[in-house]
Amino acid sequence: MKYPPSLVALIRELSRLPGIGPKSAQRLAFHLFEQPREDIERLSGALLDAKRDLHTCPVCFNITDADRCDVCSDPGRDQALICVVEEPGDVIAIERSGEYQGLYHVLHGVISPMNGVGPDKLYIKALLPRLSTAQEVILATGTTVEGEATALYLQRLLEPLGVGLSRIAYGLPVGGALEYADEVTLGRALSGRQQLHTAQPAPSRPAPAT
Amino acid sequence: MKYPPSLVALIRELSRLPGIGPKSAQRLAFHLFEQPREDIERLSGALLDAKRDLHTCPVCFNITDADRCDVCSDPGRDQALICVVEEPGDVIAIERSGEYQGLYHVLHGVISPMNGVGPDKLYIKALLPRLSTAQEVILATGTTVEGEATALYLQRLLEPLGVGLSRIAYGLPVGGALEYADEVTLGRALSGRQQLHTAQPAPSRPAPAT
Amino acid sequence: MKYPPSLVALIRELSRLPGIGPKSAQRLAFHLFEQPREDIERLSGALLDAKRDLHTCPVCFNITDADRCDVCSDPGRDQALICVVEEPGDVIAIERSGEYQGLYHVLHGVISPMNGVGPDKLYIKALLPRLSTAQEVILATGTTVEGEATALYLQRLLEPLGVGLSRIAYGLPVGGALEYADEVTLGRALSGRQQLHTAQPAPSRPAPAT
Amino acid sequence: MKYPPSLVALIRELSRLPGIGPKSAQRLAFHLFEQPREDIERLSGALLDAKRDLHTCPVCFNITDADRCDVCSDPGRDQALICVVEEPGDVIAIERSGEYQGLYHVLHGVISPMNGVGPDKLYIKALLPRLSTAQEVILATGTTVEGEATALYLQRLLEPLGVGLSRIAYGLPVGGALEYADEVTLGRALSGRQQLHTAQPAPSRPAPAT
Amino acid sequence: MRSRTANRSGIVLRRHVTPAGDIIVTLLTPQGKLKLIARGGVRGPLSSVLSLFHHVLVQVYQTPGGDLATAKQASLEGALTTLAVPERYPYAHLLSELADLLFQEGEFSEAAFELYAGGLRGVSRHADPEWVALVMSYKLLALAGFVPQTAFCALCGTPEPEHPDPHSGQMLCRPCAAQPAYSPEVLGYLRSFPRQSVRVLMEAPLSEAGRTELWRALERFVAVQVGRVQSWRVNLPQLAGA
Amino acid sequence: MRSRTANRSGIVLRRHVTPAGDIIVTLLTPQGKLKLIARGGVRGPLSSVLSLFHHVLVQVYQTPGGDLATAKQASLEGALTTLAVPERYPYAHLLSELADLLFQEGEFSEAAFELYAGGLRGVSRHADPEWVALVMSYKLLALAGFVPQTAFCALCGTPEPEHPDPHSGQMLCRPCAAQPAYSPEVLGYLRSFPRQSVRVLMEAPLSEAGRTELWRALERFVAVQVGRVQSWRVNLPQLAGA
Ligand SMILES: [Zn+2]
Ligand SMILES: [Zn+2]
Ligand SMILES: [Zn+2]
Ligand SMILES: [Zn+2]
Ligand SMILES: [Zn+2]
Ligand SMILES: [Zn+2]
Repeated sequence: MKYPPSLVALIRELSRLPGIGPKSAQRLAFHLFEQPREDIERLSGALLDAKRDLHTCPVCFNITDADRCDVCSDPGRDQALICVVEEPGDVIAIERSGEYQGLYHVLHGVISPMNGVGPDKLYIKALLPRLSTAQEVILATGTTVEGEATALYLQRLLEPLGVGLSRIAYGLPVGGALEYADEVTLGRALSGRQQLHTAQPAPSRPAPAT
Repeated sequence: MKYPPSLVALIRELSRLPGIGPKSAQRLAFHLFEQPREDIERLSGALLDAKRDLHTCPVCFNITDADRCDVCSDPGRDQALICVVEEPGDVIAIERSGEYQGLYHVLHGVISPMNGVGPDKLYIKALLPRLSTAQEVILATGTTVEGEATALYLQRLLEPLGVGLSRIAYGLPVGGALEYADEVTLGRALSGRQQLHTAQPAPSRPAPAT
Repeated sequence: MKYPPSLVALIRELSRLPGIGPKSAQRLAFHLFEQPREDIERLSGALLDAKRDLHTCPVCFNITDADRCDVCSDPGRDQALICVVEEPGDVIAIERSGEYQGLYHVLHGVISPMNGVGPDKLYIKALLPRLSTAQEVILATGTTVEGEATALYLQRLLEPLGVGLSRIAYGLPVGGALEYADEVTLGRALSGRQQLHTAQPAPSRPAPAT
Repeated sequence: MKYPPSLVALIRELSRLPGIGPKSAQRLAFHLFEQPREDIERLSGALLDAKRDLHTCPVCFNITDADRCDVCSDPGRDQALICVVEEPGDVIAIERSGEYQGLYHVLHGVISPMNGVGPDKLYIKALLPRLSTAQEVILATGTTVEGEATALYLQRLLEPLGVGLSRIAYGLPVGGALEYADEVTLGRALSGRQQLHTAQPAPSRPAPAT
Repeated sequence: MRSRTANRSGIVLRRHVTPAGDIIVTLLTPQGKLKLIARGGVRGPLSSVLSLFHHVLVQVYQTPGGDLATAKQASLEGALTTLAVPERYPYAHLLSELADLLFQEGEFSEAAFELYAGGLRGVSRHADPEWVALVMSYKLLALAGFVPQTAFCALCGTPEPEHPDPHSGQMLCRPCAAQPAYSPEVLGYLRSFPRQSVRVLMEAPLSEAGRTELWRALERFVAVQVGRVQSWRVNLPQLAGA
Repeated sequence: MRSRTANRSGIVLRRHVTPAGDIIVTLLTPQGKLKLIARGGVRGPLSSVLSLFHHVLVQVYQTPGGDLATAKQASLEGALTTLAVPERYPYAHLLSELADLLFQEGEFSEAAFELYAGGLRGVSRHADPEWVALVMSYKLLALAGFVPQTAFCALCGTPEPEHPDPHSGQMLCRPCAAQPAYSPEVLGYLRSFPRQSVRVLMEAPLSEAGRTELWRALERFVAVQVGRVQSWRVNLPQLAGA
């Protein structure tokens, strides 16, 4: 039996998506076959619209459909804080945590010589002019070897420029038991332990006027 | 931060796909954002093309882009054998096995009263006229309770019509060890054991005396 | 910190058990530490008792604590049926299925030259005298390549001796959907399909006309 | 078939062990059956020896076979630091990290009213006299709700006593990517971020003379 | 050992396979209803054990996030293999769907479990599975606290009504009614079933005509009082070969 | 998308099931040998795909810890179903064990993969599987750089030796030897096999007696030069029905 070409083409395109193997692609194609025409057209349109409308913010390289991204154009955000992350998805992850009110800078990758990615392939140069208004740069690349290497590179690069630098905390994830943590994480959770103060006084830095 | 509407729309459409949760949809959207325009257009086009071209074969209800499906229109297939399956995906699975040369009949579901699916919701009526030219109908619905109930229903329905009926074998999957098989499967693998016949003539060399 | 030697020894012994890694062994040791003395003594005693009491049945090589195993000494079992399995655990699996009333023969392994296991390492020779009273030998080794090769070897060996031979069924496990079965299994489930006979007389009520 | 009583007893005792289901217990029993007698006797002996020799250290409630545990009796450990953990296994986990040179205090549990565990069921009272020589108590209970509640209880209890208190760091485990972290952990990793200092000066506290 | 796992024994009321190959099942257990996911389960041995109507023992893992609980392992405690037979199959669906509708998660009820399990056993074995399904459906309703009012007219309150109310499934007096009165056997059944044992009810099966009246009353009453039952939409007696 | 997964295509050289139900397989791929674990695999569909001698496509996940790589998914690319037949089975083992011994992890060799795959295909299909196994074993040895010395006596260096050396599997001159000379057909084979194509070698099968000499020489040579091969310990021709 030969499969219809348009079915084969659809399965092939779907199986190019990350995390979708050939079997899932086939199941997906059959599922789409059963959906009403409007749903397929809406999905197809969403793909084209997104590709047409979205681009990176010229300031922070986050994804946006406007001149500047929503964070960069919000005067209520703390302009003195810049959080450097690897990917646009990290911005969303941090925003969802609700703990951060500053700005971002998206590198679009990590330094990885074996994949041919040096510092020049990342949006690092564009970070430098932004430092003039910043008091603290948070290095929030991942805690993988590559993320750590990228953070160390940035630390070396930015330290001489006199800006405050911090690194996202290593430690136990919430809900974790010590005996299930690996040794390296446990060691960093101990060495990075936080002093506890009685009845926290009012925070020294005024809360931003969101 | 508010996400760009076209990003939100894309994530929403992607997360409607089966097996793709909101986090995967978001990751997928960011991935698509990084791809060249042509790739997006090809995926979008494949979706529309498939929806436009594909429909069910009027004879066997398999998926096709022609008047009749590739199996139904192949005179080389054994016209006396009809294999009844639940879904179009099952046709592909059986074709991949390379063990079958007959025709198919796709029910597009199984009898499941609690989901409101009775025999009248399946393509059963259209199977009856096909029996005139068939010598054997293979009931190849799944071995779930629903698949078994559907097979039993078809058996009851087709037996008086004098056509040969068979049921796909229950047993141990290839590569299986007995101790990992569940009791029900093991019981059926034993009760359905196959007699071995000396198909090959007596071996030319005498069997070893161990 | 040095661990107490008896703790180290216990962890070492526990981690020798199959499927128990060093972390699990440690967790197990701490768990045992918290248990009352009687529980530990009961476990320790159960180990020694089992080692002292258990041996293989001289007839079928199943595990037993008696002269003959419980199956071999049960006159109610069908003496004309012998089911050949790889391991003692397979006997338990089959007994649990409740579908079998014959005798067993445990090979204690499969033929695997690359592991140095030829037919002479298995309890095959002792099977031959048992054939005089048997009408059917069921080859119920696993459906792995090794299990299949062992079954084929036994088939070649036993066929000239005129005993009935059968092989446990290959097929779909109960509860399976076709699209999740691998091709090889699906092919065998189709080629090994079972003819359906109207065992029950024609139903008293006419079949519905759907 | 009835299983030999000593086999049944062994399977029952094995299946009482945590993390070992009935199937694993059976497989374990068969495995033990195949082992030489000496191995079984060594395992059995290790169980009894461990139960006879091991008890909790009267100072820190760690497991030991001596009057005091190996940590408590080592003058090279930093006597001014006490790390409070839930279970003896946590001591081993921290020791393996190689990052800690102080003393321990093992609570043997966490506060969990729904399991009937109040502060009085834990070794908390015995911690108080130890504070006279301590400069810092590290609350290293887990980051689960129960572990956090226990840490907060201890904080409330110990703060008035004037001892320095710290909490093990929450954050990203080593090797983690931001997008896979949950929001709560990510929030704490950001709020607990560590200031980076140029070319770390010699540590203010003298390294212990291990 | 900190543990988030527990073993639960129950019958699979519902089973659904997601396109990703996860199995989602709803169990009725003596400790209440329980919804579980077996991730990737359709490709493994759980697929066989977690079949519809199987009595299973499941190792349940409660994920920290508070998401759907996960079935880690499962073993079969009992399978009623005859339930796939056309005469019995639709009634097993009906009882399971009713039980799913009537009992909520977190409601501990050994009686509900026993009644449902007994109903399935009866449907699988009894020579008259339709009658088992009728009796057990009414008994399940009663156990969940849904008993049709038979003492007074649903509209005006007149005592001892004898006519069906096609809207509510309750009963109407002659002046309020538009339909003829229930037959005496149906009237007797409706008035007595809450007080009578399953055994007594099983021993006095109704006629074909009486059952049709009872099914109709049950369908209306459940639709109005409890909720939509999909199994009704399938022509049960026709599927069962009646 | 950061990814630690890769797809690898190869043939299962070895397969071992741990008591915990994990499958450990060694694959020979064009990119070298690869050892993988499929956790809990024996209870799922991977058990069938990851069978001995199967040609499979595996999704490999490299765990951050640098532990054994994990097989996440696997699909069948080709199965040689006749390899379980007694006449062919032991030779498939022998070739697989030799390949496992001769090639190391991390050694990229498309030629090794093709030769081994061709050998398995030959053993599965050819009318004379024993001859296939002999030829392919010698070719695998040669490819891995192990060629028995035929030009000089292994002890004294005399040119053109014609006698077997029962210790090294190499060759001895008449004065050094304790055993009679190789037959001309065996001598011809041993002197020419490294230069000749598989096709040419296959077309000139040796006699029963010549094969026995060749097997013995191969066994000694491999034992001394490469390592212990378990398959020798099993009486191959007897198992194969010879
Ligand atoms: Zn921006
Ligand atoms: Zn067709
Ligand atoms: Zn016996
Ligand atoms: Zn101590
Ligand atoms: Zn009224
Ligand atoms: Zn010489």
